[in-house]
Amino acid sequence: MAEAIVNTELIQPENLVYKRTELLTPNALSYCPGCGHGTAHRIIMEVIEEMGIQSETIGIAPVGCSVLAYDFMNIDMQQAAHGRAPALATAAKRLNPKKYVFTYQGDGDLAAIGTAETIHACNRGENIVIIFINNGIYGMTGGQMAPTTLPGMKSSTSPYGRDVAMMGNPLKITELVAQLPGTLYVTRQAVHTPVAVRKAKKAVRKAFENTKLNKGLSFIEIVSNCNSGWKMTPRKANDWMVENMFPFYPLGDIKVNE
Amino acid sequence: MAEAIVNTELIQPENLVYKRTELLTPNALSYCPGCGHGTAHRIIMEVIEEMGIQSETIGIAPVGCSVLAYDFMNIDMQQAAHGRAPALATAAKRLNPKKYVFTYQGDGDLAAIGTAETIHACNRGENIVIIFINNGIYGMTGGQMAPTTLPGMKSSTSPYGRDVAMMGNPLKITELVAQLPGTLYVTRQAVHTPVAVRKAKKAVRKAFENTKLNKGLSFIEIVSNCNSGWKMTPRKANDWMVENMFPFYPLGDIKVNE
Amino acid sequence: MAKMKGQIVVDIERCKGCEVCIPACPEEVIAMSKQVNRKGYFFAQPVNDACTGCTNCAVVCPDGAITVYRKKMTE
Amino acid sequence: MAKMKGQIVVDIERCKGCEVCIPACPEEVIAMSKQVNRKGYFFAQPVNDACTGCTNCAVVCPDGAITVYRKKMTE
Amino acid sequence: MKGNEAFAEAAIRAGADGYFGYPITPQSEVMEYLMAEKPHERTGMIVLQAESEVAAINMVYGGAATGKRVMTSSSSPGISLKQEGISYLCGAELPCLIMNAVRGGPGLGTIQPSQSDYFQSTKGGGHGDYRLLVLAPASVQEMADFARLGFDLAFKYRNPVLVLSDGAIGQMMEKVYLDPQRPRFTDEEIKQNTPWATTGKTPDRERNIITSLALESAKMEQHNIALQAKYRQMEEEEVRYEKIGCDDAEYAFVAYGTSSRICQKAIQLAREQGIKVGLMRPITLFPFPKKIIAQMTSRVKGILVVEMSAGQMVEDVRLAVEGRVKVEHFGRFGGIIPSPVEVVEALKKQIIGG
Amino acid sequence: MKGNEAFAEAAIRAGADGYFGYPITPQSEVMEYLMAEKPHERTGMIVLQAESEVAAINMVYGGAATGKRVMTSSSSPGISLKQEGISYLCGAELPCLIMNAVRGGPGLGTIQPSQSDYFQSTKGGGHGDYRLLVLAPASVQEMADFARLGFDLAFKYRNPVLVLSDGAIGQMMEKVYLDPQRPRFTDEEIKQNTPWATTGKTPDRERNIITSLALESAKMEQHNIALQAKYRQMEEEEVRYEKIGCDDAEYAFVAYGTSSRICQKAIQLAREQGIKVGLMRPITLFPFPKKIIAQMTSRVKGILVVEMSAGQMVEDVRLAVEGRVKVEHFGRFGGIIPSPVEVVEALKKQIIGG
Amino acid sequence: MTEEIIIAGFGGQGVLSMGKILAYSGVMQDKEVSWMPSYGPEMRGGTANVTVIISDERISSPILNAYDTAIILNQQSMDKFESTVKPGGILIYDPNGITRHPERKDISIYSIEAAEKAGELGLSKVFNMIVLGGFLKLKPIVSMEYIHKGLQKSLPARHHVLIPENEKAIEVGKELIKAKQTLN
Amino acid sequence: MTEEIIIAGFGGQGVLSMGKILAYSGVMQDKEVSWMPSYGPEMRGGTANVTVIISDERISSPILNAYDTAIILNQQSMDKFESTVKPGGILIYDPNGITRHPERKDISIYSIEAAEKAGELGLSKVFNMIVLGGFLKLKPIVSMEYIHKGLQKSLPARHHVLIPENEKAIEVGKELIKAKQTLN
Ligand SMILES: Cc1ncc(C[n+]2csc(CCOP(=O)(O)OP(=O)(O)O)c2C)c(N)n1
Ligand SMILES: Cc1ncc(C[n+]2csc(CCOP(=O)(O)OP(=O)(O)O)c2C)c(N)n1
Ligand code: SF4
Ligand code: SF4
Ligand code: SF4
Ligand code: SF4
Ligand code: SF4
Ligand code: SF4
Ligand SMILES: [Mg+2]
Ligand SMILES: [Mg+2]
Repeated sequence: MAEAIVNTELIQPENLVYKRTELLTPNALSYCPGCGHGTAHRIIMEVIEEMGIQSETIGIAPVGCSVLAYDFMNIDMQQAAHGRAPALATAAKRLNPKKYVFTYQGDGDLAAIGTAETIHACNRGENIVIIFINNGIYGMTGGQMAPTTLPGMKSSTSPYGRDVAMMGNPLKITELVAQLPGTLYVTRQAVHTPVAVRKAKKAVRKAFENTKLNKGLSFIEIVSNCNSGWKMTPRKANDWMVENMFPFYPLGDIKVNE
Repeated sequence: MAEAIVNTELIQPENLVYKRTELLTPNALSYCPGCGHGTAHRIIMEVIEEMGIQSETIGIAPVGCSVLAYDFMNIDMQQAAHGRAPALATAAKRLNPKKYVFTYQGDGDLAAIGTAETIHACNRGENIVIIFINNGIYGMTGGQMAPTTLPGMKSSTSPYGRDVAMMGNPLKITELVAQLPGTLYVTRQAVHTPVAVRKAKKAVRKAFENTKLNKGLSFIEIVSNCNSGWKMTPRKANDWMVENMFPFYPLGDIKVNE
Repeated sequence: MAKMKGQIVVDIERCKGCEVCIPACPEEVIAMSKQVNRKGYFFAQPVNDACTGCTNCAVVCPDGAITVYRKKMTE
Repeated sequence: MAKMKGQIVVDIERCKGCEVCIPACPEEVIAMSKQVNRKGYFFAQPVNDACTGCTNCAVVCPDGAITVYRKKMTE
Repeated sequence: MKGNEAFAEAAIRAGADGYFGYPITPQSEVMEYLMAEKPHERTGMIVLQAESEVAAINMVYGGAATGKRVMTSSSSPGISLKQEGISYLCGAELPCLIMNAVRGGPGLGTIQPSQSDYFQSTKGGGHGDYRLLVLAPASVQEMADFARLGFDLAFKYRNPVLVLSDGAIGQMMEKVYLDPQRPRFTDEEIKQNTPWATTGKTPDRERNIITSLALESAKMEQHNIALQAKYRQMEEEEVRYEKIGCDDAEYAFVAYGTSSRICQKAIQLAREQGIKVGLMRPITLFPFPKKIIAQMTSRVKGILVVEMSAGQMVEDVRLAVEGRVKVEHFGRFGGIIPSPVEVVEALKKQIIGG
Repeated sequence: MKGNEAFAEAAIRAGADGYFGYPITPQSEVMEYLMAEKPHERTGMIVLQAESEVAAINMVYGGAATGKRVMTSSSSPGISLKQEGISYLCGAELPCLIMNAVRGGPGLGTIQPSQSDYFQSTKGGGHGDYRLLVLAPASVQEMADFARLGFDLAFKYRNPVLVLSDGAIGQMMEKVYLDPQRPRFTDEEIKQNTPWATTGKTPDRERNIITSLALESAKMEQHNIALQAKYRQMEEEEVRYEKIGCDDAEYAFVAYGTSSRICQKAIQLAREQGIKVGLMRPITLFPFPKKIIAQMTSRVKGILVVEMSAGQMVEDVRLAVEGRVKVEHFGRFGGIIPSPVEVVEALKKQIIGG
Repeated sequence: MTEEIIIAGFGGQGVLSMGKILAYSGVMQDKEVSWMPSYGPEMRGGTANVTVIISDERISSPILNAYDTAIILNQQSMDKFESTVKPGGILIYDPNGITRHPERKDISIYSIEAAEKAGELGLSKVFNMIVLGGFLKLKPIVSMEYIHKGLQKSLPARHHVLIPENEKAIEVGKELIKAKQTLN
Repeated sequence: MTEEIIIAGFGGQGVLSMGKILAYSGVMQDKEVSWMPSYGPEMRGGTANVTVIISDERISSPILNAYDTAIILNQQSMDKFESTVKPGGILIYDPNGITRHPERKDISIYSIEAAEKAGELGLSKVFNMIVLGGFLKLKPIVSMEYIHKGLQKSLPARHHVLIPENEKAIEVGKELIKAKQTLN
């Protein structure tokens, strides 16, 4: 490993092509190194910045590793009880019909305790955006099994691997909500490679545009890693995700209505 | 209308071809005249009688018009909190793996407040039977809108008809649970005509046989009337149901695994 | 040819007069009484002898108020 | 032919040494430092001048630690 | 007008922005009335039937967080389900109006009126050191009045206000005077009155955050100290009560809501028998009028606390009285309303004779 | 062994049939420990991670209704969600074991230890007149002991038993003696011990019904009267407490759980300074040792109630003392544990000097 | 003036709405009123009763042990409420469906064969108004003018066409009521 | 004998497990012990500390204001805990990463360059055992025999192969510790 090589000549304002959006606060993210939460945060904030809707946006993050999202996203934010973000969003949006309202939820949050709120907000077709970070585990509380934990996958509450006969099947809630007439746009994305990030960002943009055009509910699953919960290095976690999570949770659009 | 005409000669034990099952208690049903709950109760009890499993069966009925099911079904029964019957059933069955456990739930119960419990019991594939009486309304509490209330249908909380834009779409939860790998047998039945009753009873029988063979979860929706909630005579209610409910909730098997 | 003769017995106090049994009967055997029972309901009753004992009425009766008898009649 | 010359700047204190940027770089520009930052993490740094300023590394960095500069060079 | 309907109508007129509820007897009329009134057309108010009580209380949270006047109502089992949400609302200091039409518990119980949710309401049914401001209406008029007062107090303190009603008051019809329509908050007013609300971060201010989380204990303790100070302020400024026939009283009933109405009749009956008894009716259950009750002990010889419960408010009365005079509890429960005659008998037996 | 693990292991050994829970800090170790132990293989015990706390408590209901020894555990917000279920369990008179590892509230609060769920636990966080039997462990040993005792009392009274722990006791490791494995109930024993259980209606008995519903108020009142009689019996038979250094004490601390441990050290410190102070530690919070505390007032000059809350148990102490001696509250909250030195200072300032 | 009334019968007999019309009429005449149903847990069937108080003064308890007037429309209600009429008070009942007639000697007892008459005249829907008419004959505490207003207020607008029929029924009831025993 | 110890440092430094091994060893030697972590809200990073009490008597409070020994592994912990050592007590610290050295005069202060040594010897994984060794040199409250048992108890079976490495690290630590200031 050599020393850093820097061509200082290039570092000029006019050459700047990428920098961290101002819509992220300067606070250091509380996530583990390599955790996809950070990237997901960033693309959402970039979209809000690009659309110029900071002053029109209300974000809602429930409990989970991203409970502190309000420390990082430089917008007005509500911290929700575990699983209930779609209920908050429903009211916030209906009472403030001109605002953009989005939720940012983990898989434990959205697909376990929050199942009813998720299904019913989707079924009502609230004009909101739901961002769903599926890392197959309860990250925040120390790596317990989530509804989306893969068969055979180890977690602190499935220490010998998820036994489907005892613990049930992983729940593909995204496919479920795509069945509901209330959802307009349902897609599954990832943020582990540059290509994936750019696609995911496009999806987020489309979702917020849907809100703008009053079209209805957009649901974006982001399959992500939880390297701490999975007990892997971040790079290994991403590889494992590609090999194991993606076959079960295939990326791509699931429903695109107009 | 003439007087009753009775051929007393025929009334002999050896000629008996149909009588109310002993597995219904002698108590008068608390349901409104013509309410499908009574028929649904009867066919379940007939199946339990025919299978000879009275002493092996635990029934669970939550709140709803059928909260008093335990007054009518002559089996051991648990009264559940609103929406939670599948949770009770999960534990009752797992702790008593040789018993037959079934829930008997209304549409408000199963598809609104109980959404999470329904989805997750189905997803875990508990070896139980779920009987779901869909009458498109909250009967017990006085005819409020249910998740399954049809578009445009009037109820005490949708007095001008269900406005889908405001109140969301009716939820076809039966189709949803059929998507889950945990469900084995999912069917939609009715009890308004002799043919329908006989079919529904076969479905119930099949469901309990599935439990017996340890095959997994059976989910039987029975589309039924709530003549009081719909504010119609029982016969009109049945006609209305055929005309309006069945097109939206088509009868028949939705999923039949082996 | 063997013909089925049937007879229904309505448990008058159990009947709630819902009339659901009436359209279920292929032989138009059932009609409602003019009197009410102790709970104030008009009740179902067989009004002719066309009954074949098919049990249709009984299986649709929500209150299980109908008992059915049937006998094979040889003509 | 116009060639793109790029340069990344890593915010050393923001970097958590996750190494996710390394496989993202098509030009193998990035490697980890031998020193640690104030939080104890090894940090990413550009180790050659092959950068084209494609921004790949920056878009995958969870901590937004990378700024990218790019200039069209005419040969 | 029924009590429940008066509450609903008064809420519209108080400028409510949103109602989120789930049906349960004996208060479903609130949502039914609202739906029939099309408040969306009348004032722009949103009325939504939620998928559950849990969703409803969290909708209230989401709406209140944007500075709106939002409300919900339910009855005992549904209110129990809302306890986490209520604790969150208190923790995040969000104003809102909650009505509980108490029915007989525990469990599914009965739909008949009861007062057995006093502890839950006043001491905190949810987790943590929080208090609701609890108003106990005793008439249809108060059902209406407390909808408006409730909203105003909620915003004054950034705290949920609970209207602790019951099936009897909710189902009862009495003459009622309704205040004229008050306009809903404008966006401008919301920015002004509730600068903390999440209305979208504009360049002129920092982002607003609604949360009840404090990772560090020291911060959490500071937050709790601030909350406690607020509750002390309520105790200073918001105690409400009514005294009836207390001037010459040798004995006193303490009762709220439906029981207090029964006690009023009991006073008439008792006085016909020459027993000088008065009534102290707490209107705010938290803050509890403990000072007033403490003062009463210098005059009355004994206090009968009449509640439709196994004895809950009696503890607060005893805490106020500190053993100086006899305090006894008389209650019927499980949905039974005591009759005026019974109450007089209890007074004679438990206090005068006892 | 950590307190939470000791609780889990002791539950297995007490013959538990089922655990139903949902992760929440600081008690997720209970389920994690159980899952790692494969109790299904060890004893046949079922351990299931539910989809939510609401599902978990209702699983407990469904399991308890079949006469099994079932349990759940959670922490404050999760326990709030269980309030409806807890009220149902009490109403239907089902035995079960619930553990709350209390953390600082209200709302999401903090995961640090707290004692601010005392009211919720002892007065009823859910609706209706019910009581939990509440055991407050102060050591890892008691975490283990109360798992077994809790089950036994639950079955004795057909009532849920709550073990009111906190993050400190749950995370702490101490030496612990574990009882040997007790077999799970056999089907025969269940028929014998819990003839009310829904185990399938056999010809030799009427059907069994588990319900908390009574449509008629008169029946509901009878049911409530029976429940109250049961709670009175608990007050007669189950009061548990520990007194430390009270024989010669001029002052007393009253404290439970973690605070009581702090007070023990504070006693040492105070006595080094010549202050004769003792500790009264309620072990059962309901039934509360009110008689014992009432008796103490004949000897001590003042009582300092030390709680990690803004003052909750202090009300029960005051109700017992009825103004005879000074009772003050000292608390740290929001997740902060008071230090022994602080407690001694508070005693000097609020009681001795005050 | 304070009049404390209990009206009791089957769920379907219009007991609650009879009370409601009386109460609304009282309000129209600027009186204090209280209408307090004992609502049953079951939606349909079963008995229903309502306490109506009309007074010139503020009303204390909406729930009472004893009534000035009891209007009784089935046997169960007779069993429950006969004894609650204040000495000197009034009991009105429809003998249809009554198997045990009232026995008290210290009250005035009136019968009104409203069910029968309603059937005869095709007024089944306003059976309860016939009974109300009987009561108003004895206790004209609200005038017909205010009853009209009360009907307007308590009936939904689409039923206002039925007001004349209701009023007619009241008149019928006034004719129909018969003293069984009066105290003077 | 009662020894009240605080061990404090970064989350990743093995602070909690050092305490745990000490506590388990105490149990093995039939002492009363208490191990009380101050667990942070964040899963990773941040500071961690644990109070370990080893005693011949029943332990009162597992949470203390003052300690016989403080083992300090980062600057934040130094700032927080230097003042909590009882007069006459001991403070042990690893100077690596410490910018402000301890200043108290009424306690004994020892330094142990464990991080550096661990790097040198390739013992980074058992850095915390080196520190523990230093402590045990000064306060041999548990014997090596019981430390061995404690390691067996607190390490999962699959890590038992590492016990010799752990023990070696302890020995290294015993050598490494250096008095900065002692009170006699
Ligand atoms: C009512 C309630 N139950 C449980 C918890 C504990 N809890 C906090 S976050 C969480 C799940 C986190 O998992 P997930 O939603 O997948 O988010 P992640 O951390 O993986 O991003 C749980 C169980 C809580 N805070 N509140
Ligand atoms: C927690 C809770 N919320 C609400 C209720 C009131 N409630 C009882 S049954 C019911 C719904 C009944 O509708 P459904 O499940 O469709 O059954 P049906 O009566 O139509 O057969 C409701 C809302 C309750 N008992 N508990
Ligand atoms: S625990 Fe998992 S989800 Fe949470 S921050 Fe760490 S890697 Fe991300
Ligand atoms: S209300 Fe409806 S569902 Fe209930 S018993 Fe009557 S008809 Fe049946
Ligand atoms: S048995 Fe058949 S034929 Fe006879 S009455 Fe019934 S339906 Fe008619
Ligand atoms: S279906 Fe049954 S209840 Fe209905 S009218 Fe016929 S016999 Fe009577
Ligand atoms: S900008 Fe592109 S080429 Fe340059 S370092 Fe980043 S990934 Fe490599
Ligand atoms: S991706 Fe970002 S945080 Fe990770 S090593 Fe690269 S620069 Fe550092
Ligand atoms: Mg997750
Ligand atoms: Mg229904």
